[in-house]
Amino acid sequence: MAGVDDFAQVLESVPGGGIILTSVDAVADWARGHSLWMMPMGTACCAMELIAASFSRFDFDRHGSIPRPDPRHTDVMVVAGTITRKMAPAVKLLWEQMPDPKWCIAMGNCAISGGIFYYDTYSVVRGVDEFLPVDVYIAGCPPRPEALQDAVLRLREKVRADSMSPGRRRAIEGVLPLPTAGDGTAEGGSE
Amino acid sequence: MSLVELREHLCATFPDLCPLFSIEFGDGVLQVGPERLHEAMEGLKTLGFDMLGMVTAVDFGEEFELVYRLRAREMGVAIIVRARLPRHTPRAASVTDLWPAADWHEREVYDLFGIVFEGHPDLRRILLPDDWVGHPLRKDYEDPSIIRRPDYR
Amino acid sequence: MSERLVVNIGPSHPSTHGVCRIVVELDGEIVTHAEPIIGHLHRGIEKMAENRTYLQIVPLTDRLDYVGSMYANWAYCRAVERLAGIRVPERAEYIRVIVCELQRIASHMMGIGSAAADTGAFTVFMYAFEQRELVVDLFEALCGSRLTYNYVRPGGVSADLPDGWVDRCRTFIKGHPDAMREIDRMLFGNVIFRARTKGIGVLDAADAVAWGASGPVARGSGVDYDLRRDDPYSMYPRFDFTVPLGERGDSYDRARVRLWECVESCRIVEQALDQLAEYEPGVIMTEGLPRLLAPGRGDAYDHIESARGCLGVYLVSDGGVCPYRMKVRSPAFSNLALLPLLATGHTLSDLIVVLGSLDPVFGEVDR
Amino acid sequence: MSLLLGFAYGLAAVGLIAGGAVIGVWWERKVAGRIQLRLGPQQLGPAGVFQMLADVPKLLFKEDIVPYGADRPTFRYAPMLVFAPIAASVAVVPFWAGWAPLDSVVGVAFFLAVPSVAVLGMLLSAWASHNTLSTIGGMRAAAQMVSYEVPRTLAVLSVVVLAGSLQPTEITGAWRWWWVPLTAVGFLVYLIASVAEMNRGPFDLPEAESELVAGYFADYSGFRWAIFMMAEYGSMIAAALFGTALFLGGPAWFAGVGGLIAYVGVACVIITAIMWAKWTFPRMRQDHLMTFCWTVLTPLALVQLLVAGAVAVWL
Repeated sequence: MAGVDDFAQVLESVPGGGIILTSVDAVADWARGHSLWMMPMGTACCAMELIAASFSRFDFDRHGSIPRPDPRHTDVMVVAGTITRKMAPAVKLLWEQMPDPKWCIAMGNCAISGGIFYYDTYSVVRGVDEFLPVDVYIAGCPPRPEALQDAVLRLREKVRADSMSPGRRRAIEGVLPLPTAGDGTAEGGSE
Repeated sequence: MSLVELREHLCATFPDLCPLFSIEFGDGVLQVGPERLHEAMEGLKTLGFDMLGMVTAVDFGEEFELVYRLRAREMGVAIIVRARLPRHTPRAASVTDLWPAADWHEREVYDLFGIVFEGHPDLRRILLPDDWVGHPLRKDYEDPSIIRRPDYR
Repeated sequence: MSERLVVNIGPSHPSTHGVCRIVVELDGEIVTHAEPIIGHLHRGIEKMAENRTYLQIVPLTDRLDYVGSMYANWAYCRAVERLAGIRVPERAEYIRVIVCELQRIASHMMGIGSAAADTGAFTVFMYAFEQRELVVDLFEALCGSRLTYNYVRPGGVSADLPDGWVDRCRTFIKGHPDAMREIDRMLFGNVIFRARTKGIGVLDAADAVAWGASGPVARGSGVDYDLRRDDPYSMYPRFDFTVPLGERGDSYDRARVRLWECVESCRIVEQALDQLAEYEPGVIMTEGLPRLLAPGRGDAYDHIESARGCLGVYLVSDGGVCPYRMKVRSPAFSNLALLPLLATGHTLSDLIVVLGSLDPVFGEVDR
Repeated sequence: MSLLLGFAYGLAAVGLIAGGAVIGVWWERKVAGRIQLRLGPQQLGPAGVFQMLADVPKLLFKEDIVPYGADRPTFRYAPMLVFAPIAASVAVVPFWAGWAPLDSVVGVAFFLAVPSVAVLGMLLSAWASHNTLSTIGGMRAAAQMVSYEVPRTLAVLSVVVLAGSLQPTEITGAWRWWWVPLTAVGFLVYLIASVAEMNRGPFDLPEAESELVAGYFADYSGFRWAIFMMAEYGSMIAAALFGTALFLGGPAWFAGVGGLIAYVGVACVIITAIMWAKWTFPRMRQDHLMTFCWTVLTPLALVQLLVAGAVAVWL
């Protein structure tokens, strides 16, 4: 996305370029946020809930998200399940096959940290964030389909805060601040 | 057929296997040496044990124990066959010629324990990647990536 | 002979039902060789079990066969009970039978549904999954979890049936056979589906036995073998049920056997619910079990008929609080080994159908 | 002047197909949802009608990937080769009684011949992707589309014989109500063959989701993939409009705007039926597909042609 960044920088320096940037950002972010197509990277138990989330009962299509098996047509990879050392290269390859801009949801404890398979095992990658940039983490073993839908709505907030120009990227609203060092408690979140 | 009847049947057909047979935890068990494993399995197959349920191994330090579980559908009885292999030469005869089902099971045992099955048509790793070093289910398997669990119990 | 085309399917593919890689050699569209490469979900559960207490392993078994978690729970618990000599209260046994037969329905819904989706009938998958959701609702009411139940424990079950659960279950059992008939008409009566599955991947009975196939895969080939009847365990001798059998052993029969097993499961659950009413509520766990089970030295194998076949657990104890070795004999592993045999000579499309009819769950294949 | 007019028609055709595809995708998602006990898009606009307004800009803003090993120019321009013939084929559709954008005397031949060029685009895109699954998809597409041309053409010929003309406007002008029962079989064959031509419904083997992931366009991302989707929906729209006009008389029912509305309405019903079939039936297999074409559809179309010819001679 280097070309886009350079272009955005040039636009920033041109009088009136900011207006163009803002409006293009608004359209692009709105469109991307409402059309998050999923690459269902279901490997283990969480895949069942991933399937359930897009099926009749929970119906992901309501939010404009549909699962597409082809990585080239998708925007967000939902890593649902344990990633083993044998599987990791394939996941990475599929991630690289997805066109930018793309996002990643780590669904379930296995994808976050290895979860129940953290200790004593020799073949599990402890968290998909060891090799993929994860945007949203969903805890649970497995998380409920509603949690996955909430994750997509949270991701939409993150997408909305994005911009072509690095200087215009906004902080994401409505997210709990990380606890600071030395301070035992998190300062109350905005929610 | 009960296990006692099975013992009688076995002793009548293969008298030399008779002393190796015992009954533990409600299972018929046949303990054979690795050199007689294939012969015993062949005998059991002619006896009517037509289904090979599983092949696995246990690491007992100096020795590996191969465990086969066979089932005879007609007789309605099952038997566990055990064979102890020395750790330094973990080799046994493959039973893929008797039960094709053994194919993947023996590959799995080879993969996880490093026991070589002689006569297996295609003995490769099955669960782990081909370039994996070591055999994880051995008790002395060391891997720097393993994080030992604190003793919570 | 023309030049061969080697096609790699998976490990992430919409119809490999998980993470299976199949390297297929094609002559035109005809599969000349197919090699499943498994192990992409090998999580080392058997190694982990060596460092867990007997009770701590139960959640691990949930993750084995994630489409039917109750089975792995139960098979493991039976092995522990055999090893430690635990007698389970009859009410708990009845509850186990009920949840496992419901689990069979849930699992077969996934099996039939994904077999349908493999042929492109995605709507049938949705209809089948809706039935699965109803079962999952029941389980959620029972133990609070939709997928990984951790419900069957060594010595009994973790909780008694909640109030009103029996009535909800009866409502489901009443409606389910009709839903199955609808799927039977919609999918199995469809001329395209019949053409796609009949005569595809024929497994004859001798091969099924020799390759250690079990469950609907073996029964689809006419192997009249069901552990519930032929090696009766738990309360199964007290129920009246039939074992559906296929005739030709093709993909169609394998899928259809699953359908009728669901209807039979409904019958079993109904009888179990009737007989359960005679038992006093609350007695669901063996009295006086120690917090840390430490069975004596020895080994034990026990198995149950899971939705995929004969699911066995082999435990070796050295007298400690953790098992010395745990081995899971997974039916899907043995069934999947049949794929090269069944798919060779058919087209690439048929390979997918055959794989779907074997209904593997890779958590269980790879463990 | 005529060049300018042609340019305007071209823009209008692309606009019609793009707009039709946008509405069609939304409608398909709603129809599929209704069939599958769910709701479909809900959030943007009433019943999610503006869902595609989000999807299309998103696809436009996506990265345009040309995979390593792909033949770059071929890969880039193959989608155009799929889309352009299908957009061109709309030109001969008689929208108004006695009027079509391109009122050619060989309009029927034009409609049947030009979209077949799309198969070249599919083959090229499949080959250029440098991907085994794509290649298989492209081969299947070629085999299927070339074969189904035959019953489709024969079915259309029955109407041509009845009207005694290859000009779509003349055919609709000559249309009589008793053609409907007479050419019912032909219409069915035409519809089935058209569905196979557009790689949809039970005949979506070239893109078989459960086998080839997405077939010949598996490696296309962003807008190039959207062009393939537009071509698919465009071909559906064109086939429905043309079939309604030729077999059902379409614009000949009423004069004026009412006629146009009724005509397009019936075409929409046919499109919905095509979607309905897609979400109900399993996918066929390649050899069954070919057998079905050559042993069922082609003989049926031939019989239909004979009957229509006999009636035409008898009149």
